[in-house]
Amino acid sequence: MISQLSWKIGGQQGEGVESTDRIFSTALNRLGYYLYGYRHFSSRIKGGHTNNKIRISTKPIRAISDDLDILVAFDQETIDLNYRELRKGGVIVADAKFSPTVPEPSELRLFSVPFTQIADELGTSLYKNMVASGASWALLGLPIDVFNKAVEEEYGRKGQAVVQKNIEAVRLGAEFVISLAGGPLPDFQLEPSDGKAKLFMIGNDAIALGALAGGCRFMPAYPITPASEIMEYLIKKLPKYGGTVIQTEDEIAAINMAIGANYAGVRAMTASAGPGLSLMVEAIGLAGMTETPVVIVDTQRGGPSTGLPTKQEQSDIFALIYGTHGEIPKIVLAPSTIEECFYDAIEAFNLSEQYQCPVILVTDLQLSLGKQTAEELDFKRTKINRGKLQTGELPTLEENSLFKRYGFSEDGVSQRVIPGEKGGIHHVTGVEHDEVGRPSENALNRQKMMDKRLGKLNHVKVTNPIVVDALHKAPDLLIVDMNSLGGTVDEARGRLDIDGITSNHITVRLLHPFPTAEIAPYIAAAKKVVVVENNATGQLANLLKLNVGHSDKIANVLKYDGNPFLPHEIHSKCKELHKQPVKELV
Amino acid sequence: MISQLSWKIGGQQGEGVESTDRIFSTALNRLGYYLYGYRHFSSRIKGGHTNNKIRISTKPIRAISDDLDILVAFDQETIDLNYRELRKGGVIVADAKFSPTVPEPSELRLFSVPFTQIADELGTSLYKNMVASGASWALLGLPIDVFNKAVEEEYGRKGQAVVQKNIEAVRLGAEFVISLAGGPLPDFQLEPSDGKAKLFMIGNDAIALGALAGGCRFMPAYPITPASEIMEYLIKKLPKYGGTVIQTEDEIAAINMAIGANYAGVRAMTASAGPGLSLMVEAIGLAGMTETPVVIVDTQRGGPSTGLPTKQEQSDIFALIYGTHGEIPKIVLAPSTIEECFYDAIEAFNLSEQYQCPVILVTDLQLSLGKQTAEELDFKRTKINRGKLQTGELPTLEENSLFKRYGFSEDGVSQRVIPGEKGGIHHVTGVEHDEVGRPSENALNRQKMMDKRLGKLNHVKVTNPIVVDALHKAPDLLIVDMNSLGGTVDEARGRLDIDGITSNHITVRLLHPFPTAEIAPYIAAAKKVVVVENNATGQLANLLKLNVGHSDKIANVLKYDGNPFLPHEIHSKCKELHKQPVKELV
Amino acid sequence: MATVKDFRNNVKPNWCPGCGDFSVQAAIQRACASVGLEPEEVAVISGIGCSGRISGYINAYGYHGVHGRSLPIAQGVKMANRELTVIAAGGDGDGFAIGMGHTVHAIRRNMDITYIVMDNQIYGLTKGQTSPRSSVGFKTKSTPDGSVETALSPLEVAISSGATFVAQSFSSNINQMTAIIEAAIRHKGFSFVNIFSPCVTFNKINTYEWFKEHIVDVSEFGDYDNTSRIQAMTKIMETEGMLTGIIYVNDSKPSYESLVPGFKEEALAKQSLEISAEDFNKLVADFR
Amino acid sequence: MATVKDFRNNVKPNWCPGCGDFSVQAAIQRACASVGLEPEEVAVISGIGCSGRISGYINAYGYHGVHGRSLPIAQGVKMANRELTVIAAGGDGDGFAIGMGHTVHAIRRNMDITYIVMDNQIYGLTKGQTSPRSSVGFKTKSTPDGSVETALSPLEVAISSGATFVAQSFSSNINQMTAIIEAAIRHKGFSFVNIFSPCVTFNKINTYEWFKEHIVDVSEFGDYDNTSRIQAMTKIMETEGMLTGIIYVNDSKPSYESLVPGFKEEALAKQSLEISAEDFNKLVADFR
Ligand SMILES: Cc1ncc(C[n+]2csc(CCOP(=O)(O)OP(=O)(O)O)c2C)c(N)n1
Ligand SMILES: Cc1ncc(C[n+]2csc(CCOP(=O)(O)OP(=O)(O)O)c2C)c(N)n1
Ligand code: SF4
Ligand code: SF4
Ligand SMILES: [Mg+2]
Ligand SMILES: [Mg+2]
Repeated sequence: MISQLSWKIGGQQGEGVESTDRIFSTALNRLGYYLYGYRHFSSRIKGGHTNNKIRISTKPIRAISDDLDILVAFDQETIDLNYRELRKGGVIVADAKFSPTVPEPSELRLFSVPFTQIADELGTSLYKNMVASGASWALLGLPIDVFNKAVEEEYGRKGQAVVQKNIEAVRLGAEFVISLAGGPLPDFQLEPSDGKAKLFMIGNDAIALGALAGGCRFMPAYPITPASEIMEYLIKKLPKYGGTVIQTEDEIAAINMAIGANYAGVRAMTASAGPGLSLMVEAIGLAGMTETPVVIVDTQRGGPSTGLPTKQEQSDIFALIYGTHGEIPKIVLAPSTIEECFYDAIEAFNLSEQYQCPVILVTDLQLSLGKQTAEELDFKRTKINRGKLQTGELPTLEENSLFKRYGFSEDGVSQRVIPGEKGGIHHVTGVEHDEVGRPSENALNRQKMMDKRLGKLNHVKVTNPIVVDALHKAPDLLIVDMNSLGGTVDEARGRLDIDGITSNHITVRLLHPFPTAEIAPYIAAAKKVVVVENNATGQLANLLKLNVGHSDKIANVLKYDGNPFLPHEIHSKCKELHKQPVKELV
Repeated sequence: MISQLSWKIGGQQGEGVESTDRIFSTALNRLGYYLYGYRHFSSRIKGGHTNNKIRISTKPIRAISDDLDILVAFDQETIDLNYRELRKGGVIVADAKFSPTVPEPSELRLFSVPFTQIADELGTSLYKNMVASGASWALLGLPIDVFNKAVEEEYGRKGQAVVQKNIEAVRLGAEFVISLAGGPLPDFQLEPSDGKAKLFMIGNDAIALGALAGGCRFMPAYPITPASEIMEYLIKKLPKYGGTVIQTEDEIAAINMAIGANYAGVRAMTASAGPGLSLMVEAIGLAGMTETPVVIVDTQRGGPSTGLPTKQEQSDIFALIYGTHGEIPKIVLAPSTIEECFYDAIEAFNLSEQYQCPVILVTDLQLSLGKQTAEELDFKRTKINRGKLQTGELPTLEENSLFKRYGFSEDGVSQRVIPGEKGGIHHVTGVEHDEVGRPSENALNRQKMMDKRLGKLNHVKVTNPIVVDALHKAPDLLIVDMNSLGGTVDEARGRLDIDGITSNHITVRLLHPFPTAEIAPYIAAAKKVVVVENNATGQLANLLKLNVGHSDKIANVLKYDGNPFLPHEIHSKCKELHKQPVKELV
Repeated sequence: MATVKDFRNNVKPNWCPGCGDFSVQAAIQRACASVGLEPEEVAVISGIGCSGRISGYINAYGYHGVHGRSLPIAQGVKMANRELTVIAAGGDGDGFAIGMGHTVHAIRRNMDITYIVMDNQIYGLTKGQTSPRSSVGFKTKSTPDGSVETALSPLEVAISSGATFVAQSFSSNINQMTAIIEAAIRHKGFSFVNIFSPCVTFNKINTYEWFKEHIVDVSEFGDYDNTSRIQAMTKIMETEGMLTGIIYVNDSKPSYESLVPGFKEEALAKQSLEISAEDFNKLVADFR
Repeated sequence: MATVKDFRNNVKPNWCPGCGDFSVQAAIQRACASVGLEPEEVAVISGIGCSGRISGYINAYGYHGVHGRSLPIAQGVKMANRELTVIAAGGDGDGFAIGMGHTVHAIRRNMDITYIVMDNQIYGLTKGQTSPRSSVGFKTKSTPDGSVETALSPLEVAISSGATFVAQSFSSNINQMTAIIEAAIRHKGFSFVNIFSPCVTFNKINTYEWFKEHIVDVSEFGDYDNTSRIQAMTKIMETEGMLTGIIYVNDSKPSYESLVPGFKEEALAKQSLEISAEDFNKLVADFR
C-alpha cells in the first residue's frame, strides 16, 4: 500500500480533459484523500496539448511531485510529451484508437483501451472521457459508487439518460482495463484515507469566498487569466447579499469604481493579473493619496507584457510595491496556502479600512488556479474591523467648516466618514490637501501630510507576516520563498535533511511594509540564505537585500520558464549552493 | 563690486511676473552673465502668488541661493512671503500703490515706486511691469540699451508704438528709483562679465532640441505640467523636418503611437510626468518584450497622484525602474545639468536603438523648468547610432520562412528591420515568442528569450554613468545625488570644506542598469555616504543599498515639501550627520 | 429644507475672473436646492482640469479624482449608495479625450448619475492646448498652425452611446442651466449635460459673444420632439451641435441600479457586512 | 504581382474549428491581393483576443500589441511610414471596451488606416464573458442572470465620431467582406469595418444562423445614399444596426497625414535623421 500517487490526464484543449479531472478528483476528495492539482494549459480555447495532474495523498500535501504514476492519454502527443515523467513501472492508459506507443524502450506498462470505440458504441465519442477515467479508477481499486456519484453531479443537469450512459462508460472502461491488467494494480493501492470529505478548491475560489465573508459587496473587474474566476464566483453569490459585480470597460474603470465604492462606504475589490495591474497604477496612487481603502488582487502569471498568460511566474513583486509615481502607503499581502487565500482576503479588507490605504493581495498562477484540498475554514475567524470609520451620529459642523477627514493623529490614521452623513461633509482630492481635504501647497502641511500617510505603515500589524519553520539555530541554509512555493520547498528540505544539510524555511507573507524585524534574526542566524522564486531577476531576494542587508550571503534559485518548480530542482540547486563558498554565491 | 546677486520678482499669477523676468534675464544673458532661475508657481492660471528668482553671477552657477538681494513686489503679499529671504541690507522695490511696508523692523531698504501710477499715465497699467523692472535694473547700474533691446523683442510683434511705451516705462521707472536712491546702489554693482552672450534655456528646451538633433521626428504626447514645453517646442520645429507632434487622447495612446512609429523606423518619443508615466506602464512593458526602441521623458513633479503638480520632487525613481509587471530590459537616464539634458536626449535615442528597449529620460521639475545659462552645445557630439537596424537590401526569404527579428546573438541584440522591407517580414508580439516572433510556450525557448532580453543590459555602455568629484581618498562624506541637485550640493560642500569636513560628490546619471561597479569603490572609500534627494523614502539611497550594499553607512538628507533644497539646508544636515556615529545613522 | 446658500462653502474658486465655470457652479448649487436636496445627500465627483476643481467649491461631499476618471468613481459611489445624488463633472479634455471610453460606457450603463461637462474647447489648466472639442483651424500651443482634427460632437456620441438624457446649455444662461441640471438630477438614469463654458484666458475664439451668435435653442424649433432619437440626432447634425436645451429624453428605460439582480432599494453602504454561520456553511459546502 | 497565396503563411491559426475569424483572415488576404499590394507593403496591427491573433496568420508585417491599443500603434506606424497599407484588427472587447476611447479618436483623426473589428458579441479568449456588444439578457460567465447594459452600436458611434468610411459585413459572406475590405483599403482616410464573426464556442445566441436571419444588406434599400450622414444614421437606428454593406462614405475629406503641416509624401521613416550644422546653429540661436 502506498501513501501517495500521481495521476495525469492529457489531450487536446476542449477535449474534456478538465471535466474528467474534475470528476476523478471530486471522487477522491469525497473519499477523504488530500489532493493537489496542477493544470498545464495554453492561451487558446480549443486544441493544443493540455494536461491536468493530481497528486493524491493520505496526508496534507502542497506540491506537485517530480514524477508520475499514471498517465491517461487521449493522443500520442500526450504520451510523447509526458512519458519521461513516469516513474519506473508507471502506467499509461491510452486510447487504442491511435495505436499508442512508448517512444523509447522503458519500464512502463501500457494499457491500450478502446476509449473512443466503447464510447461510440454507447452513442457518441463524448463518453470517451468516462471510459478513460473509469479505466484508470479501476486500476486504483477504489470504490466505484463515489465515482458514479461524482459523474451524476457533473452531468445531472443534462438528464438521467446522459448520466446513465456516462456511468455505463465508466463501467466498460473499468472492465476492459481490468481484463488486461488482471485486477487492480497491487503497487497502486492507496492506504485508506481518514475518510472525511474535505474542501477542494482553487485559490481564486478561496479568495472570492474570503472576500464575501469579509464583507466585500461590490466587485468591478475586467476579465483576465488567471483572475477571472474571482469575479465569476462573486457574480453568482453577491446578489443574495444585495451586492453585485460589474464587468467594466477596462481595468482603469474597475479600480476607480472600486475606489468610488469604498469611499462611499462599501467594501469593494477588483482583481486582475499583470497587464491589468499595470493599468491600475495611477488609480492605486489616488487611493494612497486620498487614503481611500481598496483591495486589489493580482494573480501573477508569466510576464512581461502579455507574456505567458497561462503559466506560472512571480515577477510582479517590485511593480506591486513600487509601481506608483510618488510615494504612498500601501500594503502587499502574499498568501502562501489555499487557506491563507481565504483568511488573507478578509484581512486585506480589514487592513484597507484600518490603515485607509490600498491593499494588494498577490498570488501566483499555481496558487490561484491549482485545485487542492483545503483545511476546514473557520467561520469564527471571519471578523470584520472597519478601523476608524465613524458610523454613529456626528456632531453638527459649524458654518463654513468641514469634517477633518485628514486630521492628524498619533498613528496617522484619521477619522473617516462616508458620504450621506450629516456632519461629515469634507473634500477629497488627489492633490496635496489640508486636514479637511482642501488643496494646499503649504510646505509645512505638505510635509506633515506625507509623514502622516507614510507613517501609517509603521503601525501595520498583520497576522503572521512570515511563516517560519526554524528548527535549527544556525542552519546551513535558510530557504525563503513566497506564494505557492512553500510546499515544494518543504519537499526539497526533506531530501536536504537526508543529505545532512540543515535548513530553516521562511515564507514571506507580507511583502510590504517589509517585515524586516521579524525576518532579520533568521537571516543573521543562517550560514547561507537561498531565495527560491519564479522569476528571472530575484525580486524577493532583492527585497531582502534592500531591507535586511546581508547581500553577501543571499543566493537565488530561479525558474522562469513558465513551469512551477519540482521538488528535485530545488533540492539539487540547494545542494550545489550549499557546496559553494559564501563569497562565490552572488 | 560683487560677483553674484539674487533678484526676485513677485505678484499674482497672470500679472506679468513671467514676462518681466524674461526681459530682465534676457538682458543679463546678453551682457554675458551666468544665470540660474527658479519659478515659484501654483497649479492655477490666474491669481495666487507667484515669483521668479534669478541668480546672476560672473561664473557658472547651478543652484539657487539661500538669500536674496533685490525683491520687486507687485503686492504686499509678495513682501510678506519673501522679505525674510532678503539679506541684511537687501532692497525691496515695490509699487507705491499699495503703500508697501516691511512687516518687522529690519535692515532692509524699501523703495516705493509708483509702478501703476506711472503706467496709468502712459496709457495702461499693463506697463507697470516695465516700470518695475526699469527701476530694479537702474539700481544695478547696468547699461540700458541691452535692456531696451530685450523689451523690443518681447513686444515687437505688438508694434513699434507699444515697444516705445514700454521703453518709456522702463525709463521712468529707472528715473524715479534713482531719484530716491541717489544713483545705482554701490553695493549692488556686479563685476563685469566675460561679455559673451550665452545660451539661456530651460531643461525641457534642451531635451527637445537634443531630441531634434538626435533624429526624433515624431512625438505623440498628452499635455501635463512640467513636460508640455517639450511637445510645444517640437511642434514648432518638426514640420520643417517632415515630422510632427500629435496631441493624443491620452498617455496610453501617446506611448503606443510612439512604439508603433519606432517599430516602423522613425525615432519617436513621448514625454509626461508622474500621472502620465503611471498610465504608460503597460505599454513600456510591451516595448520591452517586443524589443521596440522608444524614448520616454519623465519630468518629475510633486506626487503622489496629482500631488503638487508645480513643485519640485524626485519620487518616481523606483516606479520608473520597476514599475512594469514582469521583467524587461529598460534604461533609465537622469541628466543632471542643462547641457546633459541636451546630450542625453540624443544618447537616449541611440541607446534605445542599440539595445532595442525603452529608454526613460528622467528629470525633475527644477531641471525641466528652471531657466539657466547653458554652455555652448557641441554639434559635433550629435552622432546618431541606430544599432543593428538593417537598412540595405535584405536576402530574399525562403518560402514560408520569416526574418529572424529575435535571433539569438552574443549580446542579446538581434538584427532589426522595419516594415516595408522585402525580405524582412516577421511577426512581433507581446506574447513570449520564438526567433521570428511567433508565439511560443516552449519552456527552453522561453528561458533563452528571457536571458537574451535581460542580458542586453549587461552590455549597456553609457557616457559617464556617474559624475564624480572625488578629490579625497577617504572622505568624511560621500554625497550622492541626481538631477538638479548637484549644484546645490556643491555649494554646501564648499561650506563643509570651510568646516574642515572633507567630501566627495557623485551624481548618478544612469539609474538603471545601476552602475554598481563604477560607484562601489567610492562608496567603499567614504566614511559615510549621504544621499541627498527630494523625496520622503530615500529612493536613490535604496538603489545604492540594493545594488552596492553598505546599508550601514548610508544616510539620507531628504526634502519633500515641494521646494528645492537651499545650500544651507544641505550644509547643516551634512554637518549633523558627520557628527553622528555611523551606527546611529540609519 | 436646504437653500442655495447651504450649498455654498467659503472656498474661493481659483478660476480666472470671467471663467465660465463660475456660473456652472452656481447653477449646480441652485439646482440642488430646487430639487430639495440636503448638502450631505449630494456627492460631486470631478476630474482634473480647471473645471475639475468644482467639487471643492460646492458644499456637499466632493471627490476630486484623477484626470479622466470622474465617471468610474461616480459609478462606484452610486453603486455603493444609490440614495445619494451623484453629480460627475469635468472638462472637455477630461471627459472626451482621456475619459472618452468611460463616457461612452457610463452613458451605455445608464446609472442614475448627472454628468456635467464644462466644455471650453481647450485645455485650461495646462495652459491652452487643443481639446477634442477644438475646431479645425484652431490655433493652440499644441497646434500652432491650427488643428486638423474634426471636432468631436458630444451630443452625437452621447445619443449613439444609448443616452437616456442629453442636454446642452451655455454658461451665460444660468436659468436654463439650472433648469436643465434640475431635470437631469430628477431623470432616473444617466443624464449627459454639456455646457459651453468659455475659457476667457486661452480661448479667444469660442468666447461668450461667439456662442451667443452661434447657438440656437431647441425651443425655437416649433415641432421638436425630444423623445425621438432619430429626430434628436438629425437636429444635432443639422445644427452641427450648436443647439441648447434638453435635446433627448427617454424616460422609459430603467436605470442600471434598478435592473441589477438582487440589488436592494436601500443603500448597499447601509447593509450588513456580515453573513450568517448558516450561509457560510452553505457556501463552503459547494467545495466538498 | 502578389497573389492571395503570397499573403498566406504556414502558421496554423489556433482558433476553434468553425470560428468566424478564419473567413475574415481569408478576406483580408484576398483584398490585399486584389488591391495589388505586396506582402511587405502591408502592416497588420492587432490587439489581444482570439481575433487579435490574426496578425500572425497573414504573411505581412504584423504587430500583436496589448489589449485595446491596436489603433494607437497602427497610427504610429502610419505616421512613420505613410507608404504602408496599415490594417488594424481586433475583437469587440478590444475595440469597444478597453479600446473605446482610441476607436473614437482614431476615427476622428482620420488617418488612412483600415480598422477591422471581429465582432462576436463576447469575449472569446478569456472564455466567455459579456462584451459591450452583448445584448440585454445575454447570459455569460460574468452575467449569469443576463446582461442589463444596452449593447453598443458601433456603427452609430463610428458615424457620430466623424467617420469617413463605415461598413459592416458578416463572416459567412466572404465575397462581400473582401469587396468591403478592398474598398476600405482604397479609401483615403480611416475606414471602419465591423464584421459579425461568430464565436462558435461561447456564443450560442448570435450564431451564423441567427445573423443570417437578422441582417439586411443596404443594397436592399432601393434609394439608399451612402454619402448622406443623416440617412446613414437614420438607417442604422431603424435597423438597430443589423445591416451590412458600405453604410457611409465621405470621399471629400482629406486624410490626417495629408493635412499635417510639413508632412511629406515620402515616408518619414525614409528621411534623414540628421540636421545640418547650419540648421543647428539657427535652432541654438533662439536661446541667445
Ligand atoms: C494622467 C494625466 N494626464 C495629464 C494631466 C494634466 N492635465 C491636467 S488637466 C488637463 C486637461 C485640462 O483640460 P480640460 O479637461 O478640458 O479641463 P479645463 O482645464 O479646460 O477645464 C491635463 C491634460 C493629468 N493631470 N493627468
Ligand atoms: C489589459 C488587459 N486586460 C485583460 C486582458 C485579458 N483579455 C485578453 S483578450 C480579452 C478580451 C477578448 O475579447 P475580444 O476583444 O472581443 O476578442 P475575442 O477573443 O472575442 O476575439 C481580454 C479581456 C488582457 N490581455 N490585457
Ligand atoms: S484658464 Fe480658462 S478654464 Fe481655466 S480658470 Fe482660467 S478661464 Fe477658466
Ligand atoms: S473561442 Fe470563439 S472567438 Fe475564440 S477561437 Fe474559439 S470560436 Fe473563435
Ligand atoms: Mg477644457
Ligand atoms: Mg469578442
